[in-house]
Amino acid sequence: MNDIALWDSLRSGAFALGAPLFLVVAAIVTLLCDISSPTSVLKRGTGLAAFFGVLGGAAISMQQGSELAATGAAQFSPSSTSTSLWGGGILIDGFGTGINFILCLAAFLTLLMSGKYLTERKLPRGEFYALILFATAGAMIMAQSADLVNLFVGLEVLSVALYILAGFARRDWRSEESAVKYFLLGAFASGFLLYGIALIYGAAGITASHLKLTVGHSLTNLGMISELLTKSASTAQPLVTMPLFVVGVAFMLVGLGFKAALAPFHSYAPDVYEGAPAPVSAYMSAAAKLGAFAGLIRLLQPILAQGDQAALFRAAVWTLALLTMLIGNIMAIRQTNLKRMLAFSSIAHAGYVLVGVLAGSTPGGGFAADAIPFYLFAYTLMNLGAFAITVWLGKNGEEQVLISSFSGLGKRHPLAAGVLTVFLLSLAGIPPTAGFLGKLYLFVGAMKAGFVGLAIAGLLISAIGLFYYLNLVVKMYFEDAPDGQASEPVRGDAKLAALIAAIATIVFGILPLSMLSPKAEVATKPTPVAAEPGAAAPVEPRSH
Amino acid sequence: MDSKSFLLLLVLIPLLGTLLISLSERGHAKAIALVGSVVTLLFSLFSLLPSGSGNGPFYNLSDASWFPALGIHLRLGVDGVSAWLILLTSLLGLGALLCPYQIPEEKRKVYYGAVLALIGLLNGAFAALDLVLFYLCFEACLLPVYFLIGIFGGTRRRATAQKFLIFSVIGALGMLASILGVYAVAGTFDVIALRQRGIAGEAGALLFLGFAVAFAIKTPLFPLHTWQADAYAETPTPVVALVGGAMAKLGTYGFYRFCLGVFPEASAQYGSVLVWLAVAGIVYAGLIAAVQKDLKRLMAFSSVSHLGFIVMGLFSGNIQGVSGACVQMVNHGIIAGGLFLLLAYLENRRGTLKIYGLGGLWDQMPIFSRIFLLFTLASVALPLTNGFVGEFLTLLGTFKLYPAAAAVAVTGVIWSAVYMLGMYQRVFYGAPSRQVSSFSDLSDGESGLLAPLAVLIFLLGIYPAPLLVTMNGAVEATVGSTK
Amino acid sequence: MIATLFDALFKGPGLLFFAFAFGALATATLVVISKNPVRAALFLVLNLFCVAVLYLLLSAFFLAAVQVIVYAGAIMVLFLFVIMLLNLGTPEKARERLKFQVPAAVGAALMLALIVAWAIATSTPVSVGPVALPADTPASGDAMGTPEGIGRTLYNPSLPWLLPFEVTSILLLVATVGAVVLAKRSNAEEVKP
Amino acid sequence: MIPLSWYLILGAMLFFIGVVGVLTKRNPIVIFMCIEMMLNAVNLTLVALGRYLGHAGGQMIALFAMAVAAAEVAVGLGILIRIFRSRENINVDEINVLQG
Amino acid sequence: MTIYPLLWVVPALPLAGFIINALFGAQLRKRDSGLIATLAIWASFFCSLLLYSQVSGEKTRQLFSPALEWISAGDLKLKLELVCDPLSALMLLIITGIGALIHGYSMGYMSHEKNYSRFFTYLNLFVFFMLLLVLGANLVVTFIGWEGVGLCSYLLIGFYSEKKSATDAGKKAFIVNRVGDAAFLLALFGLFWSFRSLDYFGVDGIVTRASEMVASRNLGDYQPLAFLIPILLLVGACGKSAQFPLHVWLPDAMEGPTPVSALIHAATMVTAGVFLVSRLNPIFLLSPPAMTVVAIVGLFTALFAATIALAQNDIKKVLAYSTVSQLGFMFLACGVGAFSAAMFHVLTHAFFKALLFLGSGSVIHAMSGEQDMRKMGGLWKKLPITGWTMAIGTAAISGIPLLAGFFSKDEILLHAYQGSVVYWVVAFMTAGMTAFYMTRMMVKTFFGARRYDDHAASHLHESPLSMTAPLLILAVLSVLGGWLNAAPTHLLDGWLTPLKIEGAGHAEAPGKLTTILMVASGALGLVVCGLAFFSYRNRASGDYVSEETRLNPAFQLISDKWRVDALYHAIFVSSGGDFARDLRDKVDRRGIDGAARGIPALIRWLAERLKGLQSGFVRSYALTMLVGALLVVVGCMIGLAR
Repeated sequence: MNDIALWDSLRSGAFALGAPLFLVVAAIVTLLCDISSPTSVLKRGTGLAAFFGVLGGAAISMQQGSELAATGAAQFSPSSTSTSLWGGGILIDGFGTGINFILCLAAFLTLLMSGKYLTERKLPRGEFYALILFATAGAMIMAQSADLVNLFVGLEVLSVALYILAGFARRDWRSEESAVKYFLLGAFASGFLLYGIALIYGAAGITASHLKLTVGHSLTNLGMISELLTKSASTAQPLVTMPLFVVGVAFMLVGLGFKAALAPFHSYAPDVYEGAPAPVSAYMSAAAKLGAFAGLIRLLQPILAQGDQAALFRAAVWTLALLTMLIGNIMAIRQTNLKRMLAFSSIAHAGYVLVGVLAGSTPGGGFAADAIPFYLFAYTLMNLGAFAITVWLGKNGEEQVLISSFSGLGKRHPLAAGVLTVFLLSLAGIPPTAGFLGKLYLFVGAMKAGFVGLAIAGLLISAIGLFYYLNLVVKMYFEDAPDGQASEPVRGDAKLAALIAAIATIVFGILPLSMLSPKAEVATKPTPVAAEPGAAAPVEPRSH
Repeated sequence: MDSKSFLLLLVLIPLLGTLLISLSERGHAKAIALVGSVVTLLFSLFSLLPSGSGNGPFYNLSDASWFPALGIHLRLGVDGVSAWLILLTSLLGLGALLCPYQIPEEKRKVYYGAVLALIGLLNGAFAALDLVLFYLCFEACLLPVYFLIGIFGGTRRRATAQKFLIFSVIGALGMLASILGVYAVAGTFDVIALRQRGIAGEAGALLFLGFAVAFAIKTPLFPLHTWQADAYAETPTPVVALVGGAMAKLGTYGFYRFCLGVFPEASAQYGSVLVWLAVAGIVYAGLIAAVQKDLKRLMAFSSVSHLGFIVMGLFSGNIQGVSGACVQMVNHGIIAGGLFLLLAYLENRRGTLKIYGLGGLWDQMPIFSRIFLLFTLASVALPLTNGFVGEFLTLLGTFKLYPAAAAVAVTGVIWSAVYMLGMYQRVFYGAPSRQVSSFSDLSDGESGLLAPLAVLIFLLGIYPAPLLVTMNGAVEATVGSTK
Repeated sequence: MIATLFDALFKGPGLLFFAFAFGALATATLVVISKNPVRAALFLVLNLFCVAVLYLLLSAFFLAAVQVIVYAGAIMVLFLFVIMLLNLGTPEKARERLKFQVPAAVGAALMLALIVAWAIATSTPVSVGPVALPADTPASGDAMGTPEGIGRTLYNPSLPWLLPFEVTSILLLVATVGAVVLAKRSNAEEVKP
Repeated sequence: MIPLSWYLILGAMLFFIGVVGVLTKRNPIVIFMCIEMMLNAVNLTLVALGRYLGHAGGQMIALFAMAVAAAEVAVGLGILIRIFRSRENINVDEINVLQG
Repeated sequence: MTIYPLLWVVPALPLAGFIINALFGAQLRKRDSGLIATLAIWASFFCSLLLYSQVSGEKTRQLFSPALEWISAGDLKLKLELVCDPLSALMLLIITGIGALIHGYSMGYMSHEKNYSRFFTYLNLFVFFMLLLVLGANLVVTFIGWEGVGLCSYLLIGFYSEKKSATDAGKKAFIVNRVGDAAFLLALFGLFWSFRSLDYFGVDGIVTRASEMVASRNLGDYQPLAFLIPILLLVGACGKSAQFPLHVWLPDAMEGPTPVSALIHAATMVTAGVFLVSRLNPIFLLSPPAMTVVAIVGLFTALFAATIALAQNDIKKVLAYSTVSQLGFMFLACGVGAFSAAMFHVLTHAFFKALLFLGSGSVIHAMSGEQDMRKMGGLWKKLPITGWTMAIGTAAISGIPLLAGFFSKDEILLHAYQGSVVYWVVAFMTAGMTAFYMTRMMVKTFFGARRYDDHAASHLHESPLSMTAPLLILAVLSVLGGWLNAAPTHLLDGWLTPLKIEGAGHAEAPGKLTTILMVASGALGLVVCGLAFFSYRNRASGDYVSEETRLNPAFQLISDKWRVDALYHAIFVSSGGDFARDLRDKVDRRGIDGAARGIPALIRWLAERLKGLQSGFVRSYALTMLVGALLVVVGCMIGLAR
């Protein structure tokens, strides 16, 4: 390979990974600024660099997305990696850029809500910002990876950063406990994930040697696996039913399911979210899920494409989705701590997304696949927004987390109560909010892909959500405030974050002109809505 | 008038009014609400006039793509039935806003804003010709009522608000599931297209079920009615005029528009179940109404009973039954709305609506008593009042296919006499108690507010043709598809 | 059959495999059952050695070296250091509070192990042929495991391994930052009450 | 030649011994060591597979796994030091303020 | 078909009176308000006379009003349309004629009431609805009137709104009537779906087509409903006409002012049932078993009510049960196919029963509201006009020969005999009882010793002319009314010809039998009246029965109205109320609402159970994960094995 070719290859690779790369650079700059002397100008650049990084990442994601949309080259399929970036290990498609954008949004809101909070608690800002940026970059690599190895290392960057962030609060026993739990269980789950990758690697290799197939440089490349799955489908030992492969995928489900907080791998989430500083919990609940679901859908899509042979995987994911929705919703009911409640609620939402992932990975589920980014977008807004409220209303270095302390908030802080109500309604899926549209989108997709029962079950189970979301609304508006709780909240930046999220939640609920949807439309060109069999001819209402 | 803009105005004007109220000062809340409501009423009068583009029984159609990825449109239009319901909503909404009621100063904005929003959302639900748009309005309607209950209700307001919401949203989610299913099957949310296409077979039956449950809760249909009496009891009485008069019609209207319109086969097949549930409700609620101790609760059960006639008629499977039901939707709205406004007047004077302790109002408040008697008689479906037309037609229609059900339902005329006249006797006859003797009769303004409704009771009772004729096309198109 | 078994056991590296496989299993078990953390750490070092030898048998020379130097050497020393630092070296005394934890853990793990073993047994043919590699493969066969083979494979931009390598470097940077945040600040904290 | 499956089964056994260790030990450091053992077992599996398939991927992944393990150790030990620095108790079962 | 707009004028006049009084009654002077109402009815009466002359000719037997489109849905086309044929013309005359007299009477009777104009408002409204009822050209218009008179009856019975017993009675009347109305509606639906029309006449009319069926004996599709529909109609008629078992409201209805009792509960409204049966007589004739049921219900009610009347002490109650009993006679006549005889009795009954009620009203008016006959006696001298006219009325109802009641009752007995001897025997006995209790009432009120106190005596006076004039007119009618359909001419029968349908009636009775029966009933009336009069006249005390008799269970039974009211109260009011309360408390609140509340409770319970999974122990979480992994893997393996 000559130098020019090498340079081209690296350049296109860098372009493909533009967003994470930008974030990493920004993170390093942030760290450098931070270690400069407190009096220097550079010190002040700490936050600036971080925000610049996040916004730049978002801009790059958008730019990439619109470029893809313009060329129509966006393909949501790891198997058709036309450009072999990073040895085929990286994909650049509408889905990935979409997730990247949402990740930037999550990071942005997190940074916004944490500024004053960190200062108040005397926590190191520079490291915090840098770690958020690093974690975001890791999740972005997961979202863009077409190779299980990249998925794994991306996940580890994300996880390790989150372990640190969970224990970030000094002198806070809860934060430390949260970090220990997250770390021990996370590492345990990583073990399963890695073992799953190893088994898949072996199964793929064995199948390839049977088929006498010239393999690529990586056997864990999802395109490679997809090819092997297809080519072996009609042989005596199809890869998809090969026990080694099945166990491997199952272990990967455990590992990724842990990150996405799917039941029964969810147990850590409530404890960790409760103990970690609120901005971290907020970030975790969005970013870890975003990465994990991106990984899940990338992993499952080639497998579930195998039709009937993949029925067992479909059944497994189906069960996990149902269980997750149930456990998340049921357990949330008895919570008295808002962060903990939100943790269970985020578990429930993970269940809904998994319904979408299942549907989106199934052939003919393009619609659901498009719904996932939108849903995650809405979820990020409303969940981060709700966490931001706890930061906004907290004082003396604390967060306001006890549900009972929200009594009479409607009178004390009408704005905060109104904003939180928006988030809660959105989380409950009540119109006119982005949460409602997202749920609609997602479950339409599930139905279209044939998961009627699961979609109905999901909708009915989500009714349980009303109990706990609206319990809070009731507290805020229908109950009187406890005495002596009338100090004005001071954390203006968290307020700003909450307001931005709330406005976006409403706007995207009423005017869903998101950058995500037009692109999603392009991505689903092969399965347009109107081409559905049995669809009625579009009616021209003006014809009389 | 540009038809494209004008139905949307019926939704947007009240909602913008709400927004304005939330941003403006307390003192202006009522004025803004009244202006918004009056303008809405004026516009809603136009909804009866077929103008703009039409399609089948629908007219005043407008269409704008809203969420292209999902094929959701801002698709509005009315037929003979929904046009009347919009008019009814706007009328009762204005009535509720005008009705004098004790509202704490600091809660004015919430009150007027919520009522105005409710008007807009109800109008939206009645005018929506897109499933998602309908669902949006249908479910969003809950929120103003929820807050009105929770903020203005009595001691049991929290539990009641929760119960109201849980019932409604569970139903709504069932419907949402069905809406998604419809989209999966038919690939569109367009109601007109769906009506032309129809959804049959097992899928149709399942999807029908989802819709039916939602509407059964909303209506409410026995045995899913238990939220209603509580909710009415805790909602400010003038608002109950709007809620009981117009919002309850969302359920029956939903049956009419979606169950009958989109699932003709399932409606015919499972209609008997709904007919029998409705009939059971007529008798059951009639009996329970007779032993209520609170006037509002009594009226709530009376509503269950009366709405039973509507549901029964809708699923009777013939034109008489369905048009009777549609007529009754409007007529019951007028009667119930009037009765609740009357109760609000009484509550203003007395503070509570417990029956115990009342009596002798006949001589104490002659005008009030006379007007109340008129509405009571309309409620017991006396011929030449508007209450008769619908009940007669629904029973007549039902008798054809389900004579046994009609035979049971017809006892409803007995039960309504039992509870309404029993109530009337206890409240108005006898010697005035000491408490009662301080009550003043209705002021001119108060009786003036009821005058339009009272006139309508006679007018539509003696000459129901305006209703029947305008609804005829819509009903025939709906029943025609059932056959 | 028996001849194959015999060959496998005693010819070539067979004997070594068994010896060190047994060693690995035994030391692993000892890690789990020993009550003293220090001892457990030492057994883990032994375990890592055994596995390193198996790497050698598999011609993964570079990895074997890394295993010994980095893993057994650096990392395990770190472990021991922390154990000593925090004075965690005392044996576990506290009563098991979770009643069914041990039997459940052993049972579940055993079942999973059996299933995985079954999956391995049914999926892996007795002789696995090497896969057909693309033409530009930098190293193959035994050369793969040498430092040169590793280097040529790892640092090749057209191969998929460069990116994870770079990401790993970020990971290590994150870990460094983390260690600094976690450890350094905790000292400062002690100074301030 | 040793059959591939023997290596794989050895790896599986080591992995699940590690799992049992994670679940039964109460000293968090030891638990962490058991996790390392699990990763080590996976590495063995990877290397064996790579060798028998004549494919470089196995060793590559194992290499990354080691790096990841090292990073985890750095962070993990940091966290453990933080939480146990001031505490006599070294039982992981005591870390359960957060529950329910 | 003749269109005749005047038809609308007849009901419109009372309606106009109603509207004027309703809107301006409070402002009008008492006299004016009564006058307007009365004049409206008189005007209506003269219009009715005109109508009568129009339909009494040979050529035109039916006049139709212009129709107003009312309700149309599908093939249902309901019109507000009136028809006048001899049957309705007869009713018209009764209603407007007697109505006008009673309006005049009321002007005197109600002169002391504060709600004077309201009374006339109601009364006019009642006449309006009653006219609609009899003039309706289809069942629905009849039904409008039917319900409307029920409403007016409710309002008028409860006219003294502060009196609980009055409002109770009004409510009871309305509800019991509603039971009948429900049955009426069902019959109406059945007829509509059978005949696809609700008109009486015209080519597709119910009556027209049913008559054809009677003639051709071919029922076609209608066969399955042929029995049910007349029975339902009968139930409806029973409600309005107070026939057993729906008779309970009428005696209570005496709580209303006496003119109301005279007009509504004696002369007009209660005969609506008989009118309905007569109007729809082909429907009844199509089902002989139904006819039998009608006859038996009528017969039983006649006897049953007569027994009760024997033991009543309230003057109006006696008259009320008498009314029920006489209505029973009418139904008996209908049941044996003698519809014109029934209508004849309606006519004569209207004369003498209105007379009796008005007379009793005059007595009550004179006694300042006292209704208990035990506190009267010896009034003959004080109230001569009232006494004489009431005596004529009593004689008429008792069947004293040559008076109105004699002819009509005799005709019914004759037809009953032709139907079955049993009918005749029972009816004959009942006629005897009628004579007995009516005479008893007369004697207790007007003869014997004076039993009222001095306070009452001081107010005692003969009623003013406005009240006595109607009495005198009605007395004349009670005397002469019978000749309208007396034996040789049978004017009324001839006039009501459409009520006789070919092949359905009985063979003309042999002259000898007619004579024998006539003599028998005449003799019965004379003998019983004489016996009662002479045995009671000289009793000094107010008690006409001995203490012994009073304690006799049989006597107590009839005095307690056979305890039917008590039974109904126990079943429908007490047990029904308990049932409804149980339904409210146990089924609705605990059952259905409980189930609705149960779901959240269940979820909460589940959450509490699942709490154990969230123990906070790292190792438990790890175990959960491991078990989860195991389940996923095992699940996959099971999937593989399949």
